[in-house]
Amino acid sequence: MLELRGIVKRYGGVHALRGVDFDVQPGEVHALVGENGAGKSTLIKIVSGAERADAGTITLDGDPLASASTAAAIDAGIATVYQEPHLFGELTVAENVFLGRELRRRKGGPVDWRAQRKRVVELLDRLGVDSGIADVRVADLPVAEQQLVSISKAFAQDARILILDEPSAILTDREIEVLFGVVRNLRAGGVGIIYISHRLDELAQISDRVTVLRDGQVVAAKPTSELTVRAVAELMVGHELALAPDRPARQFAGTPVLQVSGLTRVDEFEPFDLSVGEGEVVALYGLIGSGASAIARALYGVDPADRGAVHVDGQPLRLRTPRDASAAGIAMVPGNRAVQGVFAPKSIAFNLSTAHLGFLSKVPGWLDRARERMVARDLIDRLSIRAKGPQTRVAALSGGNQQKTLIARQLVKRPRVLLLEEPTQGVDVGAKDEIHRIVSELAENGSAIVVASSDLPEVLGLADRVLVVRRGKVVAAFGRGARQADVLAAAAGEAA
Amino acid sequence: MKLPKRDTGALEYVLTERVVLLVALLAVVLVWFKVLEGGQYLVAPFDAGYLASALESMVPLCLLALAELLVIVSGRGGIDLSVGSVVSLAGMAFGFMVGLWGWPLLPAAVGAVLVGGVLGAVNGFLTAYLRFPPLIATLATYYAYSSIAMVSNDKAPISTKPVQDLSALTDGVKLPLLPAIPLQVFTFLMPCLVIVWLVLTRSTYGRKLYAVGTNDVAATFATLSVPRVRLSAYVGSGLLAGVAAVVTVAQFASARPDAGTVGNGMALPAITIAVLGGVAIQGGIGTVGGVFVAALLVTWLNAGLLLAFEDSKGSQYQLLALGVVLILSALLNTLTLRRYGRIT
Amino acid sequence: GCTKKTSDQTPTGGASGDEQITVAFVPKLEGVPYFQAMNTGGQKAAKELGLKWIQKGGTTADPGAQTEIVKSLIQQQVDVLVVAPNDPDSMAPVLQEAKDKGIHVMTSDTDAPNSVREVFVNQATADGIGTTIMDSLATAMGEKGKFAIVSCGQTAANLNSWIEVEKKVAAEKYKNMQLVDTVYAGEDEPKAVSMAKDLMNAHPDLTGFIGQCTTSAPGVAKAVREAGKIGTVFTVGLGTPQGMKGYLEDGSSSTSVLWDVENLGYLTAWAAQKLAKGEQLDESNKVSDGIPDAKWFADQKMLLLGDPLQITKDNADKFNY
Amino acid sequence: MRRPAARAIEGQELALVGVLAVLWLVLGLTTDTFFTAGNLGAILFNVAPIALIGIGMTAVIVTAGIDVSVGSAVAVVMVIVAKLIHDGGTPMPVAVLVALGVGALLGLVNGGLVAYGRIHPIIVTFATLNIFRFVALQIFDGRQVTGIPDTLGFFGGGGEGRLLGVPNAWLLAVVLAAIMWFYMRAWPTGRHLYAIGGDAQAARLAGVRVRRRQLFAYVLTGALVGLAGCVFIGTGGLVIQNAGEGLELQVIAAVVIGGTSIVGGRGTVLGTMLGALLVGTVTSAVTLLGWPSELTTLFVGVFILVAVGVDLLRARRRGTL
Ligand SMILES: Nc1ncnc2c1ncn2[C@@H]1O[C@H](COP(=O)(O)OP(=O)(O)OP(=O)(O)O)[C@@H](O)[C@H]1O
Ligand SMILES: Nc1ncnc2c1ncn2[C@@H]1O[C@H](COP(=O)(O)OP(=O)(O)OP(=O)(O)O)[C@@H](O)[C@H]1O
Ligand SMILES: [Mg+2]
Ligand SMILES: [Mg+2]
Repeated sequence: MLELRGIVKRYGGVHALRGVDFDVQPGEVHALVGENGAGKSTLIKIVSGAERADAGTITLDGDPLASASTAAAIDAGIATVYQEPHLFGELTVAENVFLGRELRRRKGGPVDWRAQRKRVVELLDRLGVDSGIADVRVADLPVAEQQLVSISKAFAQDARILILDEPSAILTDREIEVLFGVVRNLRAGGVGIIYISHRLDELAQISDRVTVLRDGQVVAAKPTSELTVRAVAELMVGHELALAPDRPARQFAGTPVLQVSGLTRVDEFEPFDLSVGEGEVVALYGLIGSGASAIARALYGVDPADRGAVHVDGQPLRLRTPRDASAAGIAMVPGNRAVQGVFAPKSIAFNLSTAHLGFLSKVPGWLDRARERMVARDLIDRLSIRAKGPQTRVAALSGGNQQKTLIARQLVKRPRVLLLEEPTQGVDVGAKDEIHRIVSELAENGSAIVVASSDLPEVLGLADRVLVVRRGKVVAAFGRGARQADVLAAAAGEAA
Repeated sequence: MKLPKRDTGALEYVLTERVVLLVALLAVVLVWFKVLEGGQYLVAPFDAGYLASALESMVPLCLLALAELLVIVSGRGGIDLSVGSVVSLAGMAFGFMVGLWGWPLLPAAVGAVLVGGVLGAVNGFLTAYLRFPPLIATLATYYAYSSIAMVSNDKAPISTKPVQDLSALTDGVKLPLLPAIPLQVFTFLMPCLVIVWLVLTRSTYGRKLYAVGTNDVAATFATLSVPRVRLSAYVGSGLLAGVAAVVTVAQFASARPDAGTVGNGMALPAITIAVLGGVAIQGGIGTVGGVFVAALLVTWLNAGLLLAFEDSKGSQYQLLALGVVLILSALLNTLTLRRYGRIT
Repeated sequence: GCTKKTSDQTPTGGASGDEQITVAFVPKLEGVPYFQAMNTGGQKAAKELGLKWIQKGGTTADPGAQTEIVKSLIQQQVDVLVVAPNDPDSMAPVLQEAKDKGIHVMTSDTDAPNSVREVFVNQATADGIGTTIMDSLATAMGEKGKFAIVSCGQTAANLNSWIEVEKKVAAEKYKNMQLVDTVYAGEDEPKAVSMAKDLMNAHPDLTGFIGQCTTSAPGVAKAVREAGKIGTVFTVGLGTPQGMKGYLEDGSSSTSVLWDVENLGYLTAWAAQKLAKGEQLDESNKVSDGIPDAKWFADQKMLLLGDPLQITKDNADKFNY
Repeated sequence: MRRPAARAIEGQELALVGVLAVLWLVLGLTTDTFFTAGNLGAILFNVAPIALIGIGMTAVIVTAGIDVSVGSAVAVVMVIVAKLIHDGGTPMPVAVLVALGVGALLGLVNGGLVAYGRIHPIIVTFATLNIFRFVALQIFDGRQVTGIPDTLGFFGGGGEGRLLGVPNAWLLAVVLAAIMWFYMRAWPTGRHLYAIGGDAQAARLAGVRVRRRQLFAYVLTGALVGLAGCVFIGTGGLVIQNAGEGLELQVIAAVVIGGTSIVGGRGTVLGTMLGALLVGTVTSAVTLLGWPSELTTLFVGVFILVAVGVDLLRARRRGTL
């Protein structure tokens, strides 16, 4: 029903799409996968009218979809959930869901608040979300719930074509299950669905067809049944993947590098104890809103704990700001890359050195620019960040390379303790492996590492120990080689 | 993964490097007036001597545009509407110290600049620590400072003998091969330009300022003290306004309580020059070079327009020219960003 | 600027020989009828006396703009530069610069006493203006009652000097009159109106206003008219005849005190020519039919136009500004 | 943290009502003239133009825009309309239409450049602040307009401009504010203004006609500037070159005191009306109490800080900024 032919799109010098053909049929889930920067989001933005293609045609039921406006696409029955939630903090959930397509008391009349509210409650119930939030300001909601609001917004449109750009990136497995249920219902109702995800294991569960993009071109388009996860991954990166070798758990003795006891933050997590040894990787695994990230943030002094003691190498710390943490050798790679991480319009060198200005100056207060460039060049090589050089702007990098830049920032000066929050969120498989390799290397060189993640395979592959966090409490601990099912069950609250 | 290609054509260079564009514009303006002069369309020669003496009116404006550079770069809607009032109030303080209390020049000048710094610190505290939107905080202090300046000497200017003698600070200096350039260009403007340039491009503080202005959440995660950096941008703005106050008092041989707010005031032209110089309102972007060339451009364009008309039309066309240049350069920004995705 | 500026005239510069003398006048700001009238007078003198009169002013009344304009005139090498300074002391340095370039410097309308000016053309003395205004107001109010002054720029030196005289005269001569407040509306007519209304509300027994400048004089009259207090509240001010005409007619303004502004322009041009030619001024000068007796005070280097005029509804139409 | 968002009256508005009540009470007790029809009428009339433009400015600021050109725009409207009714004897309905049309046209220039030229609103309007002033000066052509008849007396501060003692200008502002308040609260396109201010990109993706709404906000402001121009001309008199200077800051002050967030996405017209009243009360109180008029701006500055500071405190307690 929807057909794209020869779509070309350039951003300045970047050739995001170079002649892509793509189509969706009614009652089909068509998955779109590819490395970071392959052009997936760009493609769907062109369908949804958010961007205009430089060349190519889009037809819906054989008629050209002419104007590149989001309003026109919505009118044509195309609903989109974008990668980043696009919501209005000052407006309520109900208003957000209907914004742009308000229900009215009569044609040309005022907004029908009551009818809107009723529909929203239905929708939220269907998605398994507490429908009490209908009148809450969106700014007061946690990110995951915001993402769900954003999804209900698309569902509210009763669209013929539904586009989901990485809806699962910040959802928990349980939320994803509910989402898939709703998607399957829609498919049964004849809706055509475009589904973008980096979680390749999801594809078999939900999709009927898979199109793989690489460098803005289609490299494969096949029924899901003819593909394996491994085959898709290899198509994405363009070479065969070596399986990550499983390594044995390491043993730790002596004083721990990081020692946490009784750490508490009201309403977020309860007294929390942890000790991490030299070279150890400990994962805090939890579903969204569990408090795992909140613990990491507290250890970095961003949202400081109310009570509790933290020691690094036996020294007690007072963690009120990230500066306190940094002074004690604690570094953090935050979870929200765009907001908390990068200085997008600035160069890689700028991004790397900003956290280490004291370290990179010969005369106090004055920057040693030669050294800065040298360090940047070195890290670009070591982490194989794909960029022309230290002066390349971070905005011009793909998501994965931006994430590597963020990690590189913490390698300028080797941290004693490294906190990572969702280190591979929205990162493609190739970059993911590289990031895991870098983290392991850091551990081997003696840093203590804490990973807060809701990506179960990542947690199990990376960590020496996994602490499962639920409702602000550690509910279970696993060693290396734990079974996925056990960990997930603990996190979801079924076991224990 | 494909690397973004960058075709480094001349057009892209001119458009994305704001200083280059402005220098080109400046050349156009100078050549244009030269041609007009040759065709005898000007009432007086548009020569080096005239351009040099026009620098006198550039000095305070350029100083205040530098002040705006600092606060706009600091981000989160950074702007300082109060600089004109700070000029008035710090100028009155200078007038009191020199003209009524008989302080020697140097301590008085330092004192006035410090008064500016304190007034800037109030703005900075309001915006950085109490998190007032800068437009609001500085609108409020614009009102408050101008009122205090007015009350300070019961509305009267201070122009006692010592204040009148200050105008020696702004005499023209004759250098070999050059026309007489107002002294304050060397004694006040150049040092400030160099210091601000060094601080912004070579110091770690400059890095912090650009980082905070670009993304303050990320700056917090990168262990920067965001409020302190912002506060100091406003202090810097106040200090520069204090310098502008000293220059203004000296130039006019009189400390006037409405020096920086009379007419359209000094803040609006200063912001205009900063923006023309490529300082981006959203923060994190802007250079000293751009601001300096923009100040030159506006000054010489204005000076030329005054010679293009025998009567008062010249000062009216200055308004038009400023508005049109501002809109054109902003349109050019939009186009450049759309086409090349960046601008400096 | 699309017309040739220099080709059709003799080159300006150096006032030697029989060359036409160029006089440039920089008003406080351009476009207000007051300075427009000065321009008319200056142009008239230019035609009759054979000199060239340039009037060039800024769009706002600020010393910075004035300085830039003075510089462009210095660059133009005019023979005589006449300034009506917005701030007397602020102009001193740039006037010095003009003198250094061999240009004769004068002031007119407002003086810059600490500057190098060689002549100040004064429309009337502060004593003359202040006393006339106060006398007119006293006559209108029957020499008793409360009154208020609505002035303009808070720092305007000549307005403030007139206010001083008015206060002195009121205290000495009109014991039954009481000044309740002096407020400053800036050069803003609507604000003068609203401040005058506020004053009437604050002092219900107020019966008189002085509008101290050409925007507040019509402002206070308008306030009285709008408040419906014509006949109970009397206003006197420094308004231009045509601007005040309507108010003079309906009685919301009793008298406007001014001087013949065109004559002031004429006298300024005349004096400038004398100065450029190096001729001495007499103690009393017959300048034209309209200015039979302009007094020269050599000690103050001041040339006085004469006594202020009282403009009423009967003579307002004699002036077309 | 989970609390219903939609409330009929915002906290800021309640706070302002409280502040106004206290202020009025104190003024009523300390002066015997505050609660007189004349005084209240004068305050309402004085704030009417600010309130009128403030209605549009609220919409503009809610969309995360700003318009600093309104002072110059009002000058353009005023000189055109003043010349029409003075020279051409244009009747009131036509004059009002012209005022609305000219104002809207100027708003269209601003809105067009913001929405379609994608230039930051503060830059656009800084530029047009200069350009509109230039246009006004060209139309003035060196002469201020004097002797304007009272064609627009309906809008003015005189007896003709009052209904049961209340100025028509204020009534007009109240009616328009009520309409706009309801529109921004209940109409989809009115809600879109908030969405645009919250996140213009997201609004676009949701199918909101972002550019059309932005254009609307600026054109509306322009049209209201036209009405404000009619109020300023009012009973006639004169229109001078600096008309409207500094008006933009007064309007913005009223809007932010009224609780509109300068970064967009939040604010109401009701708050703006209260903010304008507060500014008007403070201004007239200074005169009423006989304090030096140069203190007025100090108080306005302090009120801005207090009003916005209270709002900030509440926002912080609510945990969002
Ligand atoms: N607004 C933009 N300006 C410049 N370049 C852009 C812009 N948006 C995307 N790009 C570039 O276009 C290419 C494709 O980006 P796109 O966002 O479509 O990738 P993606 O496949 O969605 O990646 P991810 O998995 O990280 O979301 C990348 O190189 C990206 O840097
Ligand atoms: N802005 C907020 N105000 C109040 N409580 C909040 C806020 N944001 C989150 N919370 C609550 O704090 C707790 C921890 O939230 P947080 O988002 O840190 O969970 P997390 O699982 O660590 O994060 P993530 O899902 O991003 O990995 C949750 O109960 C959540 O509802
Ligand atoms: Mg994407
Ligand atoms: Mg988490």
